[in-house]
Amino acid sequence: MALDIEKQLDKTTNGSSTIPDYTGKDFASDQDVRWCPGCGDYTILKQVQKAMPEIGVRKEDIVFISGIGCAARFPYYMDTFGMHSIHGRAPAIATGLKTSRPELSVWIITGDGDSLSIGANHFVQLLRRNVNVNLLLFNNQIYGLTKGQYSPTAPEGSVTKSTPYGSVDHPFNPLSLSLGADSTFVARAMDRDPRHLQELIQRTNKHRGTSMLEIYQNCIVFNDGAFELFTDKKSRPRETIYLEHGEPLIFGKEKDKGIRLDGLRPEIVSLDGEVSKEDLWIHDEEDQTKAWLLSRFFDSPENEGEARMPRPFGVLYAVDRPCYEEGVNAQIEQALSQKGEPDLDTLLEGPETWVVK
Amino acid sequence: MALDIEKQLDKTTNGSSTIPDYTGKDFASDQDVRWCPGCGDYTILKQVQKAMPEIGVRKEDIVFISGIGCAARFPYYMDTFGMHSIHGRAPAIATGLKTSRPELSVWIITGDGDSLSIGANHFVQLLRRNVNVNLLLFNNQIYGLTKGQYSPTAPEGSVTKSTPYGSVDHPFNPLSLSLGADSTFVARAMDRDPRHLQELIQRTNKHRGTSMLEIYQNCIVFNDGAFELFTDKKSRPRETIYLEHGEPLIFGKEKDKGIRLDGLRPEIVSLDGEVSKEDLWIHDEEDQTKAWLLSRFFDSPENEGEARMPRPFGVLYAVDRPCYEEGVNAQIEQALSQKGEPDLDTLLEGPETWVVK
Amino acid sequence: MSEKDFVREDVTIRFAGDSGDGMQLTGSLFTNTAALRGNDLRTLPEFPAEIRAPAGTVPGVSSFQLHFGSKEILTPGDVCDVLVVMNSAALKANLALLKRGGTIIANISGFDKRNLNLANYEDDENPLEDGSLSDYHVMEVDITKLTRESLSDSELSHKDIDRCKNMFVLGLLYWMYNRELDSTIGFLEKKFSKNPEIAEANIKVLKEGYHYGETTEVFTSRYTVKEASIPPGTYRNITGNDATVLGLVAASQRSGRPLFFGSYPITPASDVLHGLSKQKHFGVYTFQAEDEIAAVSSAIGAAFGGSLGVTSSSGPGIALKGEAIGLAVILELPLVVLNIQRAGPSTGMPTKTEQADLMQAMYGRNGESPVAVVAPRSPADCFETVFEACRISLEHMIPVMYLSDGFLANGSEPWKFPQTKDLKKIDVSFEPSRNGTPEKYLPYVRDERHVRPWAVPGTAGIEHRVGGLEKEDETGDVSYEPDNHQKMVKLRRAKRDAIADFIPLQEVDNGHEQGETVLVGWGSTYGTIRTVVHELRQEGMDISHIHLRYISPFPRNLGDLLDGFDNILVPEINDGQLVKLIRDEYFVPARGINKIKGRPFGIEELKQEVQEALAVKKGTVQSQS
Amino acid sequence: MSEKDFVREDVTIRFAGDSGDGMQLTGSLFTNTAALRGNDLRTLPEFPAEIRAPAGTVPGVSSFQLHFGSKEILTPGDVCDVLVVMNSAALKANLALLKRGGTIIANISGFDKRNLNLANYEDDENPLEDGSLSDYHVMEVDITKLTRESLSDSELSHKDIDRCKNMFVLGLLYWMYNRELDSTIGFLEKKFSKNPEIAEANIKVLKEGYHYGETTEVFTSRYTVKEASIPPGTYRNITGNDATVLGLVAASQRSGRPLFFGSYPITPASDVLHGLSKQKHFGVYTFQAEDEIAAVSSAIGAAFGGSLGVTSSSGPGIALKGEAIGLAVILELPLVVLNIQRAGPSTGMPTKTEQADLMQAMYGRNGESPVAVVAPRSPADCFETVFEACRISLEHMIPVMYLSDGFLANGSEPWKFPQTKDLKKIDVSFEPSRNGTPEKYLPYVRDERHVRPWAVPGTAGIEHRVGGLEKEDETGDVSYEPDNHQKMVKLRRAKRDAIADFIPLQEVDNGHEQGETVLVGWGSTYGTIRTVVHELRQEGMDISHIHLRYISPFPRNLGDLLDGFDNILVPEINDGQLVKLIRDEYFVPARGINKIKGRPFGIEELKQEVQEALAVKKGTVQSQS
Ligand SMILES: Cc1ncc(C[n+]2csc(CCOP(=O)(O)OP(=O)(O)O)c2C)c(N)n1
Ligand SMILES: Cc1ncc(C[n+]2csc(CCOP(=O)(O)OP(=O)(O)O)c2C)c(N)n1
Ligand code: SF4
Ligand code: SF4
Ligand SMILES: [Mg+2]
Ligand SMILES: [Mg+2]
Repeated sequence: MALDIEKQLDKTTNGSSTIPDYTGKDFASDQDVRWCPGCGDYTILKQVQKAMPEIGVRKEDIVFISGIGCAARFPYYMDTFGMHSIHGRAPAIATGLKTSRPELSVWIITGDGDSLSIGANHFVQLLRRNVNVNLLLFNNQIYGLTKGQYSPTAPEGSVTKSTPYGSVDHPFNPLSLSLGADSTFVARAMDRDPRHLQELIQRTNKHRGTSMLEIYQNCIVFNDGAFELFTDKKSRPRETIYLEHGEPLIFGKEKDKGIRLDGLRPEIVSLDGEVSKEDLWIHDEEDQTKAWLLSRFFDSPENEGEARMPRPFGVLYAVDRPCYEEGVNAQIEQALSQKGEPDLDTLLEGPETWVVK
Repeated sequence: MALDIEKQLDKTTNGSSTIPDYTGKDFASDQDVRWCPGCGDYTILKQVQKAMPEIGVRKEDIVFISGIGCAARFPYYMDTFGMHSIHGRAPAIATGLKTSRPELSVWIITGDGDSLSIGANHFVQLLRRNVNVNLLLFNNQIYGLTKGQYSPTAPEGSVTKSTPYGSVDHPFNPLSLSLGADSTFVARAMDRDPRHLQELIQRTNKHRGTSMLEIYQNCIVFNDGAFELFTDKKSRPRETIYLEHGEPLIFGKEKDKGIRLDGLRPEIVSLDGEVSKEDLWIHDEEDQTKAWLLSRFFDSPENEGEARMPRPFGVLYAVDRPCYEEGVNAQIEQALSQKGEPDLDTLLEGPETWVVK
Repeated sequence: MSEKDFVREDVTIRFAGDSGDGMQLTGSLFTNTAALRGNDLRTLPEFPAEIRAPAGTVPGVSSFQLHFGSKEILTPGDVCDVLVVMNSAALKANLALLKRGGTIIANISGFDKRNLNLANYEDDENPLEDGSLSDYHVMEVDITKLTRESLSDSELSHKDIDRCKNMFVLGLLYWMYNRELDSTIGFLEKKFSKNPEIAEANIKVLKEGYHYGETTEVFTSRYTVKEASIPPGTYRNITGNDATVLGLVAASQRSGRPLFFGSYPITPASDVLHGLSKQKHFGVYTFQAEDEIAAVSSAIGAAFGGSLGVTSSSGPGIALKGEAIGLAVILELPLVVLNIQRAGPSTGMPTKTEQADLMQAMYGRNGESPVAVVAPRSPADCFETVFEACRISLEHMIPVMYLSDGFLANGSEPWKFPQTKDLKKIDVSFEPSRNGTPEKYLPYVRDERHVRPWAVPGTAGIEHRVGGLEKEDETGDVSYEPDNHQKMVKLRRAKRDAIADFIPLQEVDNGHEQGETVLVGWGSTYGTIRTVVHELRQEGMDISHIHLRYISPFPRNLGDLLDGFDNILVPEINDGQLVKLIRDEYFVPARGINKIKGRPFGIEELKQEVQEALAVKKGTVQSQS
Repeated sequence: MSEKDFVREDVTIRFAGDSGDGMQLTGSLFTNTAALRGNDLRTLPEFPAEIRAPAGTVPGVSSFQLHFGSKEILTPGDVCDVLVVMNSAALKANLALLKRGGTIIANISGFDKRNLNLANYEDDENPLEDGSLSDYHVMEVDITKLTRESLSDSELSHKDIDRCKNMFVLGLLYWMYNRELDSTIGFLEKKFSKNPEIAEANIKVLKEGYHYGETTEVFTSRYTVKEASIPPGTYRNITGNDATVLGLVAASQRSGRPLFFGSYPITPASDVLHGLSKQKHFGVYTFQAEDEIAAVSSAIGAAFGGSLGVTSSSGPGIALKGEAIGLAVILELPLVVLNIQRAGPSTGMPTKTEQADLMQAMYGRNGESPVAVVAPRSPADCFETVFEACRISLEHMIPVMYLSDGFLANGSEPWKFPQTKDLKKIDVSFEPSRNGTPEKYLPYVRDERHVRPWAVPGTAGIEHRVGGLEKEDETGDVSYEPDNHQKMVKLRRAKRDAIADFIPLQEVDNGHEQGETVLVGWGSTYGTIRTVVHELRQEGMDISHIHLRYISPFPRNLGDLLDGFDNILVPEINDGQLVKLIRDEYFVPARGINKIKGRPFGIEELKQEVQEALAVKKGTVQSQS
């Protein structure tokens, strides 16, 4: 019956079933974008708009759903269907939509507060159910829209409007939390590396199941420079590592550093001939234990010392698992084939009746 | 100021500060216990009552807080302070109480629906904040109180009142979720092994920070035998493994099986002399990676084949990390010492005043 | 032997025993027989509180009450004429519900020491012996023993043999009330077709019970309850929650919108989730969400996609949905919210009934967020009322709150179920696709009913964004413009109020269109109020009965109707809620009659309250304070 | 040169510029100077919507309105006499708020091509040149240029130099309104004591501005606003949210209960969290929870432990707290819930004000769950009102809803702040420990006010369990007993109603105790209603003003007061809510006057509405429908 909506939609006007060849511009809505000048959200918006023509779906079959926050304004700027819903609930709304309309391409746009504070329950449930939607988590380690309170991803000691003495909460590690929730796709990108971001948006879209892409996003007004260590030209080579499936873990300005596994313990080695690439940790997107270890490359920037692991970017984990909406729709089909065309009259009549004359 | 409540409490009647020597009975309230005959909750209640005299805290300084569910009736049966609150919110209520009254011993009693469905957000936030409370999660893989709907820990395909065609959700792995939420104490016990349960309740209490103890609990009416594989005398030796810090991972009827780590891959080996205990995986409660691997010993009972890992019981993970309420109270003390005794009049006067004559 | 035969207009029998004694089955079998015989009837099961208590104890008692008669039957009966108790706990738990002079049929083997202790009787206190039942007509039968004897030469296990006890009671009662055994025998043969010896045993015991009545001296009187004059047709028995399930499926079928049902279990609403999850072949989606917020949110998501989005819960769960319902209000999407009410506040008394969530339904959201509110009056009426809820929601693009309660949810009555063809067609149409049109699509342009189009994803050329921020009239773009906000607030209310033109005018259920006194009720109090008004009118009182299904908006003519009466009394199972809405809306001195005991009004109880209320001079109590 | 000097009773100045132009500071400095000079005043800042929009654009405009005078000043003024615009966007955004014939002081360098484009003026459209401002008195000043010139020989960076622009305007206005510069100079010296050259520069420009007024021909008139007759005493300026913070700290101090504040940020309530988080040395706990449900739950947990538990939010967040508030109701624990209202429904217009959450406060929970409701009338009154909320909650063991709004939250007024010793003592005492006493402790035994004891953990001998299930009277044990439930429902309500004996009787704010017409208001409409009634009375109308702080329960004498008037009009910034409560409670034909535009009533606007309402014959509009 899900499809029956499709049937009712007069698709004829679309002409042939081929997808129009869109450009990024076709996905820009008529609303002027209202983020602070210099906000990281702009680049992300640009990359998502750029990505849309690639995914091979008609505009009208794409839906962006967000909660509340600066990030959550996103849908207004996409010329697709969209809902700027309420704080934290986008995953639940998306689950209802995707389950009943599996043919749609559904995207969730959320912030670190929206998804890891008020919405954390729906967030983990979505991941566990593995509904086939794409979730872009704009992590700026702050509540932007409400003008600068610390968020669940803000490092301990963050001094913000609501924590003049510094925050005392231990923050979430969003990727570890996702793995703990049995996520099937866990990845990380950043606003300041648009090329790589573009690549990951494509990967995110391709994955069947809930794709969780964390995007480091700079809030220039309330938390400027939160990710400078990873975005700044100088520190970046040492502090970041880009993951490629099947490739060894190598980083550093001269690509002269590698990561090796000594039992369960990852260690940084210098590729000075002593150690060869073969000895290095080969990235395997399907190895959950390795993904877990990578998610723990999370030392706070302050923590100095050469042992410090670089922050991983790219796809940490990607495996295939049945999607929630597939299971549900399969049961409906199955019930139909078993019980045959439903007859309302039989249902109303029920198991036992009697006649009064 | 937290302590100031203490001051106001007329403790003199307690006589000396020594703790009366209680017995388990002293902790049984006057309410008749109202669980189904044969419910696993009875043994857990008995063990908790038995544990109380050991923890060295006065009755009046102990508080049990629960949400809603069969498990959540628990506080009514403890002759301590208690609150049977609302569904899923116990962790938040406990956080408010413990933060403002750090001297109290606070226990959270919750079910798999209460903590991993409606309360999952508060659950993960509690773990991340590491509030120093003890959380006992009665996992029966079902909603008992509402008469048998599947829960977020119910295996895929569970046929229940709400899933006549079998559930399609992939369930949570509560221990993995806890680790993903940066929990500092993760352990598992079962109703059918009271001795071990008693031991773990003690460990749970001793740990500083949020102690997450999952207890497999049999719901005899709506989900009988869910954990039979681990509790049944015959299958138990093969299907369970008891963890001891510093000890090798050994199990089996004749203690003839061990677990060895081949790189990141755990494998079962038989201790037929070929392999010696030294080669085995030595349990280390402080090794998060190992804890993660252990939490993944989670194959569904159906999954046969000798490679199947036994289900671990005991403390998987226990590390020390500052507690939320300590940090908060430290800031208050600090502010006091910095700003000195607060003066309301100065506060009311504010930065700038003028006089009207 | 000589036996007297009496005719009774109506009889109430209460079957009570341990959860294991099969009283629910016994009750429903008698119910079917009575129904087949053409009696009108109402039933109400009472299960032990949520979790199963130890066998033999008072909390473990399960009961089933049946009220049947040759006249119109509208309630399960306040008190019963016959109380069947399978053990002493059952007696203790139910004696208060037996009318003075009523009959007790006691299974004496349920009154041995063990059972008396389990039921917390003092040592060597035995109600059957200490004369404490002298006001009643007690009939002691050793049902357990007699059952065993009658099956002495059977192969069955003791457990299986004892399981037949309830058939003995049933047989006995069939004799007392002159009933045939055939339908029950037929049922047993069908049910146990797999193992005939069980069927046989049950049937044997059933007959033994019947003959026991015939042959023993103990039972000297029999009663006949003639058939009632019920409109001819085909009937079935149905509970409120089952009728709700059917109504939702029917609305989905008649509107052509797939039903998406997002819910989180809660007493007494869970059975709706259970019932719908069996209807997958009707294309019904049931989503057991992680909580009530996700439940309602998923329904909103599905509604955005073009499905009939429904969510259900009870009081505390509805409280959690408030924010999201507000979203549906401003999005102007269809959404049906079922509240199977229970006694509050907070967790309250989950297994007890109450009508105290009306104000929450009306006002339990931030800002001005008008919704429609409807309420069913009887178990069978749940079907039509929930169907109406769906119709209003789909045709007017607005959230509708449906207020049932625990009493309706589990109660049952005969239902002359409709044919599909007799059901209204719910007409919904989607905004068509519009390619090539250059001008901006306007999702918030309205028709004459102030209703906006349903513009669903997948439709080319009408891509648009909706959200919780105030929107500009017509374009739906975000707007903070002062006059626009006022306009939108008024429009959303006008849309709700306009529904009044698409619902029937209010009828007076019983009595004249105007007169001295009117009782205005809503929801599950229908049967009681109707009976009371009926009786008071027979006693010559000038009193009428108005019962509301549509509470928001009220039917157009309600104000005029109310103006026609000197006394307006509003009986509710709460502390006064509908009465507030009426006083405010129509500025009439309506007065409340309120019971808040977690159970329906008793007929005598309400009758008295009405008489007392009328004794008081109106003016003096105009202020509710 | 010749200049005219006029005396004005009151003046409203609106400072508008880009977020970067420092208009908020400029405004508050003028405010302080005016205050020191003894004027009465009210201010209202208007920030751009939540996030910072591009510089020079209309959404990026930030304004500050100051209304000061020699008479009683109760509102920030509907329209302004003088509008300062630092750029063309500021003009576009604010012109509508300037009264016809008013003065515009325009920084012409803010009207160059770039700025005009940013403000979305048509190409080569320039309001300063196209005569579109002919109705106003426009004064063009090249503030940027003049500022740079005056600092031509300074070492400062261009950025720092341009930052001084606002001081030029301030100086100019000080000249226009005959003000001394000293307090501002003092402030600048203090603020920039670290880098004197900045201080110097600002002061230099400030003086330049003043002299510019003196020397140029452009400005020919000056105005004097004499000091108002304000009760003598020491004053400070304060916003509603700041006053709320102070009131909470004061209540904590006067009750000896540590303040535990659990909250989740939301506009416009966040500043209360920010303010309290700075008060740790008062033993204040601030907990930024994961959501509103955790926030209120944590406060309940703290209250169970003996703290003053407070939670705050705005409409949508309050909707989420409903279930937990119900728990506090049945637990009978103290809990203060702050709702800094904003325009709804749903997310609505977060930065706009509204009074539409009153019904939610009264009824936004399942079951019968009575709470107390109070509302402040002015920024300074937030202090006393929130103090009262805490007192009632602690002394009566009941949740109290406090309804402020965005208009009060950010608005400011002079406050004759109290001394600690003048503050009421809030008396709370805990149940004492009771060791050795054998008999069961009864946590739900009540005193004559129906209030139960506060029995906190750590107290020996009174260990007990509380919960959300209905509880037996006195023992607090779980009970499903019908009569007990009714008794408890009535008791919880009686406890709420009894609060009326512990609050002041209602006073008539202005006008006679009885007469033709009364305006009944609540919350932030106070200033407007008072001004309107004042003016109408001067025009000879028989009209009075009653303003409620206590809405649930109402003051004991409110009903009698209302009976003394023929017309009862209830102005609210909503679609009619208090009016419903009054019609229901007192059965009087109260009528609503409602604006729902996300901003306060204008004085003229309300005046008209009142006159129109009175023109209509009463009877004809008794029905609200
Ligand atoms: C129910 C509810 N609670 C609180 C708010 C206020 N609020 C809006 S956005 C937000 C947090 C935004 O942080 P984040 O999700 O990180 O998004 P960002 O603005 O940083 O992009 C909050 C607390 C709200 N709108 N609704
Ligand atoms: C807000 C709310 N939603 C739903 C319910 C109904 N309810 C009570 S307990 C429960 C789930 C119980 O399952 P679990 O937490 O596993 O406890 P168990 O009964 O299995 O011990 C539900 C759904 C409720 N009481 N309150
Ligand atoms: S506040 Fe921060 S996150 Fe929000 S728009 Fe501005 S820069 Fe971006
Ligand atoms: S329903 Fe299950 S969990 Fe609940 S009391 Fe009965 S056996 Fe225990
Ligand atoms: Mg953020
Ligand atoms: Mg459970």
